[in-house]
Amino acid sequence: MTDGPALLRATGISKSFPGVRALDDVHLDLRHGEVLALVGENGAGKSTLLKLLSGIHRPDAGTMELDGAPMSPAGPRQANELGISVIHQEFHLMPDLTVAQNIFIGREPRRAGLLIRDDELERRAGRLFERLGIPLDPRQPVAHLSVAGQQMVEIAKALSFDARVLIMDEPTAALTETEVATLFRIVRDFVSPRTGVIYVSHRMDEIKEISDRITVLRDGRYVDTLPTAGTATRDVIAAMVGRQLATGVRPEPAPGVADREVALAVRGLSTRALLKDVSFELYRGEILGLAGLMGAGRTEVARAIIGADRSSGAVEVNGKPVTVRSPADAVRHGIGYLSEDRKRYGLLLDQDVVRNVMLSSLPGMTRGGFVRDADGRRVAAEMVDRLSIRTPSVTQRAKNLSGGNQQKVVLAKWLVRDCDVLIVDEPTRGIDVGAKDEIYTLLTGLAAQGKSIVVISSELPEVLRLADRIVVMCEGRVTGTLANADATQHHIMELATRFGADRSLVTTGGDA
Amino acid sequence: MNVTRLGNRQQLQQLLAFGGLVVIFVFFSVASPYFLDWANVKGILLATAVTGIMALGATLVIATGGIDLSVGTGMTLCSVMTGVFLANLGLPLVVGVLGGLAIGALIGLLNGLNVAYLRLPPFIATLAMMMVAQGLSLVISGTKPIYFSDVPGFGQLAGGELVPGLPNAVLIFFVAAVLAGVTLSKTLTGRYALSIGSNEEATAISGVDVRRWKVVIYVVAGLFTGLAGVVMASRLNSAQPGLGLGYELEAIAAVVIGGTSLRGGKATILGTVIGALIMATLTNGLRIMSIPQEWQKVAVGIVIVLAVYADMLRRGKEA
Amino acid sequence: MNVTRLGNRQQLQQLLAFGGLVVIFVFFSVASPYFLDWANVKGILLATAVTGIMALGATLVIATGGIDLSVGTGMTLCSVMTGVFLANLGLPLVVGVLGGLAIGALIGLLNGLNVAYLRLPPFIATLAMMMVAQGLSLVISGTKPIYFSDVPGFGQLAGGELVPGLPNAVLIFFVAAVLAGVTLSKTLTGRYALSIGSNEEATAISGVDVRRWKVVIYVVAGLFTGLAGVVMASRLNSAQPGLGLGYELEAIAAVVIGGTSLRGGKATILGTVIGALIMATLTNGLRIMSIPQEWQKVAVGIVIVLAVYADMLRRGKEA
Amino acid sequence: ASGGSGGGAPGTGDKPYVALVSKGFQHQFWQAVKQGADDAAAELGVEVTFEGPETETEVEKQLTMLQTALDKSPDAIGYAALDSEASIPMMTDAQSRGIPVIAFDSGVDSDVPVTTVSTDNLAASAEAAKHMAELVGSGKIAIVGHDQTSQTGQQRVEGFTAYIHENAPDIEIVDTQYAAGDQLKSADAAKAIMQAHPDLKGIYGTNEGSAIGVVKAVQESGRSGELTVIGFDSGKAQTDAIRDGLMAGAITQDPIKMGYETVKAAVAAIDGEEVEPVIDSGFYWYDQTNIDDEEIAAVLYE
Ligand SMILES: Nc1ncnc2c1ncn2[C@@H]1O[C@H](COP(=O)(O)OP(=O)(O)OP(=O)(O)O)[C@@H](O)[C@H]1O
Ligand SMILES: Nc1ncnc2c1ncn2[C@@H]1O[C@H](COP(=O)(O)OP(=O)(O)OP(=O)(O)O)[C@@H](O)[C@H]1O
Ligand SMILES: [Mg+2]
Ligand SMILES: [Mg+2]
Repeated sequence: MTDGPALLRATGISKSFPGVRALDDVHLDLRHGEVLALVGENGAGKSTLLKLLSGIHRPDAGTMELDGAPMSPAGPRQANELGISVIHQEFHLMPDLTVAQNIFIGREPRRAGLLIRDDELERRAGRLFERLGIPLDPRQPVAHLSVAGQQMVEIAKALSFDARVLIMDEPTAALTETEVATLFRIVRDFVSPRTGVIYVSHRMDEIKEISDRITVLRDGRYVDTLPTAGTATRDVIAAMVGRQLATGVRPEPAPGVADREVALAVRGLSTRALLKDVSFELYRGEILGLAGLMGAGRTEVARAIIGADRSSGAVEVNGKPVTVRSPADAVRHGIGYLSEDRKRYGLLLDQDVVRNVMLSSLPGMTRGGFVRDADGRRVAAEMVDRLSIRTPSVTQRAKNLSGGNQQKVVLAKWLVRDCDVLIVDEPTRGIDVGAKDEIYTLLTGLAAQGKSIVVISSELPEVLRLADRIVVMCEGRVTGTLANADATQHHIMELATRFGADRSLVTTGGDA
Repeated sequence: MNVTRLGNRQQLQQLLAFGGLVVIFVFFSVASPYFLDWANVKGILLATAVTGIMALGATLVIATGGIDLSVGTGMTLCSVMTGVFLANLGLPLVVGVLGGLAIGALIGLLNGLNVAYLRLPPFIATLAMMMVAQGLSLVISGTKPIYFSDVPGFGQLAGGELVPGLPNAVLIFFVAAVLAGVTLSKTLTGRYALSIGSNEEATAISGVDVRRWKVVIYVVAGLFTGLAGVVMASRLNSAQPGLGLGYELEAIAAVVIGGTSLRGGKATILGTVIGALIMATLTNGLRIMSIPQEWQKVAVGIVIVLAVYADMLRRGKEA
Repeated sequence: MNVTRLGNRQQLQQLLAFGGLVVIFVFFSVASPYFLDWANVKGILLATAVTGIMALGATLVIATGGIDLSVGTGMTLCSVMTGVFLANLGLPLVVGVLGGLAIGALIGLLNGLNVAYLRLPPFIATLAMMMVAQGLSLVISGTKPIYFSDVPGFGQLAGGELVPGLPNAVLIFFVAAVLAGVTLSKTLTGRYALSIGSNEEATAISGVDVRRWKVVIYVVAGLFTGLAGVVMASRLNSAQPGLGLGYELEAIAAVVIGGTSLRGGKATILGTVIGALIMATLTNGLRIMSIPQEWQKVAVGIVIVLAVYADMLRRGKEA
Repeated sequence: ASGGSGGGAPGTGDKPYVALVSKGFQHQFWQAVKQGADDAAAELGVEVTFEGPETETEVEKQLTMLQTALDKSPDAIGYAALDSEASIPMMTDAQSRGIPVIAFDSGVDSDVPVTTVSTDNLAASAEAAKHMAELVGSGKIAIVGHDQTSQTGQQRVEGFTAYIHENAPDIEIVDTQYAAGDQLKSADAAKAIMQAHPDLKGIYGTNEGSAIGVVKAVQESGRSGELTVIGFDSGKAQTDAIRDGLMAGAITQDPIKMGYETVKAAVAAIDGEEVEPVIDSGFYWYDQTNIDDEEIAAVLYE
């Protein structure tokens, strides 16, 4: 530990929102040259703390210091000027502008103080990407990027400032391992004796790898700060959730999967953009993993199956061919899809938890044509309970929930709908370790009840933890199918890089 | 904040928007001894009825994040067609009235198909319909008013008083408002309208047949247009083919003043009713005070800004 | 898709939108021997000029996701004030014209302040301004036209032909379009307009002073309103206080037909110019063909649907 | 005026083509003008088109219509200027193209038109005032106008007020409100006026829509018979109101004659004949007593 003031220090911080005490007397100090991990369950107050540090919210009580000098940023711009750069959990991007325009918004180089030099803007962005090793096209409109691509833009934007403090709120939630590796390289390059990083994540292995110390929050209160080296992961988790958890379980080999009925069969699915002849079968009561690198086309497979994007090929449900032209058709045939992009495809941000949870199941909740709101409230309350969604009430707007709790709301919507086939795309994105386990138990339980589930996940341990069989994709093709017993991370990666041609982060968000 | 559930909070809100109306009422009552007279209040209510009914339908469309510019001339086309059914073809009263409503539904259907299936921006689809309806009204009527003098009972539809002292037109407006309110907050049509307005893509991925429901929503809105047309025709005892342009702006203004967001996702029928009343009360009060026409415009403009701003202050940042 | 950078793809797009205009042109040329006459084409361009200039400003506002209903009557107020400056007060020509523009900027300033600082919905803020401007035009002019007969050279401003054969009004429109295009795609004003329209919150979080820039954007839009007012006054050689209502809808229609999204974030000045030309050409062509007036409306409505739909088909799913 | 320049009607035979640009289109008054024009066209064997802007404030729209009409190279043009000053350049243009112009409804401040077929709106509204004064005697009256800025709209109010001021000192005009000639809005406006002035004795509506609105207001307020209503123009609703005693009477112009005479003068001009410089299409007072007279019935339109 170096002498002198900490790089960044917050003491006695409290912050309340209507009905919620998000932070209560929290403190945190970031030393020069370190990566400080900030962990806690969903809704523990991590993002709120970071928003205070970056001037988006003002604390109700408490003080903040930068290099010993008191600071109270009046807004994001001022925080930037102070040398604090933030990657927020929720993206703050302008979809209609290009990548370069997004990164340099507010700092446009101009000719004669008037005319924007877009060529220079693009050059600068290009140089930045080169330095960071990010494969992005500066001229691409952000609307065309996948969630991962957008995350990379946010990362590049944060690093484009000459920052001393880099704050990252779950930057890897949307990334696969290759991109995570890139990010870690960037973080290590960034850290110097005059800088520091605050890193929020629910992925314990990452925290282990990148951080020097770990600050734990629970229920908006400060719990402890632990040195990473010499602290076991389970102890961190115990500090977070206040009890011990078992991790690393793998499913029992499902007995005689091959004898079961096929719940969903996909044959020769192709799209103009990416997919080529994708075929696989999903058995009743099975959890099928869909693995692959970012841009492998897993999301595209799901969207094609539910009719969100146009495709050729055949889909059979319970052995009968079905025509699915829209997600409404899919749901009618008992296929539900939880999108990886909860903000765009998942939530009604302006509406409350009840409305969100009811959205897929409304017709079933009517009597004589009238919606029975009492039922909706009851069901929503049940879900809040079952998934331990942290919210002051079921009439809280989705917008005001923490990221992980928003994700749970989307999941709740599909649980209520009770589809026979459920395709979940990054189901635990942004969900804390404790809750993750609960969700795994829940999914396994559903499968045991005879539901059939496709899990798309960029976290290989998650796939291995859940899936009976794993379909691996690369560049829009299926490169192999593995039984869980035969699957290792190494084996999957091998299949996932079968073609190894260069990839880009470009994704057309489908039927946008 | 979700302004569609009649939770406590929201009731308070609308009570306060209602409060704004009351302030205007009190002001004019003090300013003019003639204002707070039942005859005059009745006049205000009557003046609200037709635009108000149009605004009800427009609220549903605006809830989806759309807009309906065709309500004004669409209403005209409906009254002209009611005239054709009743005065020209001599069909029975009920058939003629239902026919007028059906024409409204048809206008809504076309709007809905254009918006949902051709994916035209609602502004364009309904602007086109606004012109087509205007043209057709003139063509069909031969640019002449159609009179209902020979249709017994038709004038009573809006002019009679089932509830003594309250003209039927006003009664119809209130009943229509209740129907619209129930539609918005208690039926799938309304719920999906709000969901689509809130996040269309998420609604679609959730398995809602967004296109079909959009059509339904526009058709329902069209029914209100049709009703407005019938009430208008009955009140004037004639179908005036040249009328209608400009009513759409008034209707949309009532909706927005009432607190419904043009971005969609938030809508309130009670707000729309209050918005329509505020507009009619302002005009009436200024006239009663014999403010010259040109200054009336200025005053209405300023009061609208003040009323909406006060309403927003009250609701805080959530608005 | 970002339609503001003039990339290859986009040039193609606008070429095609232009193609739509050409189809209409060719159709009418075949249908009527009088259509493709320079005098008539000049008439079309003249008819486009005033609405077109208003639409340029409206494009900027719509790029932010806002709307400007005050362009029509605002334009009137600007021409009335130009009349006051030049005909009543006898100020020098340049001062009067700049004064007219300044009034436009002032209207924009008030709109901008109401939208940005009072956080009024743009629809409400500009609706109120539409009424206030209309009322003030009547008040200031004493409800009578102000004639410029005694202001030498004023009529030449729009009516003269600096470029022989091309009325200045048209020239001014084209120059204004170039300025608007540069503003939209090359200046901070335009960039932030698109950014705000794309995601206002993110723009603010990125450190852009959204409120200040909104004011700037509305002021710039107001300048175009002012210019439209001056051109209108010059063209009529009089300031007509009763004019203006309804122009806002035409201007907005031109913007939307041109492909600018009412949701904001996407805007194209070339599209707006083409949109305005399509509207004027349609009206002219149908008149030249002596289509009865009532049918003209129907035809314009249908052609707008077809044109926009064709344009969307062409642009594919990205529209 | 060149007769044989071969303009011809667009699309059809070689009949001479007369383009009429009026001040309005949807109002029954203009439709009656159109009817008169069509009658003349059928009778005299010419092709006629008839167009007008939506409201009588749209000066620029009208100029564009006139421009387009000129571009069609008609053999003659009939023009009812919304603002005569603003149309001077266009008049010059017509002259230079050798297209004779017939002004109708109101004059054009220019020597281009070969003749003007018009009603004297000032005189006509003074006539309305005269009857109002006779019927009311003394007390308060009000006006519901249809348009505040157009020449016609202003003259219909000015002629009326001027007469009252000069000839009926016991009558006070307490309010003048405008409602765009929209029946419904006129009714609302009239009601507000009646409300503000309970002792009101008469209301004058300056065009068809305004007059019907006033009748509606009186009816809905249950004060039929208590107020003297005077209207302008005709139309079935108005003639019915007069027959039923809801309206004391109204001024009617002779729009059919106006349209007819305009086309007739145009044909004469095309043929190079001499035309009178002013053709008065006249106006009439009609009430229960004379509504069925042949002379009156002929000028009333439904
Ligand atoms: N704007 C807001 N209005 C109301 N409540 C809010 C708001 N922002 C956050 N909260 C509440 O504050 C609490 C802390 O939220 P925060 O986003 O800081 O959690 P988090 O630790 O980042 O969780 P996660 O891991 O799920 O992202 C939550 O209960 C959340 O619902
Ligand atoms: N080589 C490539 N060239 C162009 N586009 C590609 C390429 N690879 C992927 N894409 C784009 O990426 C998209 C596939 O991403 P998708 O989201 O379906 O994959 P994923 O495996 O689910 O990955 P993610 O982790 O991003 O969700 C396609 O829409 C395609 O446009
Ligand atoms: Mg968070
Ligand atoms: Mg994916």
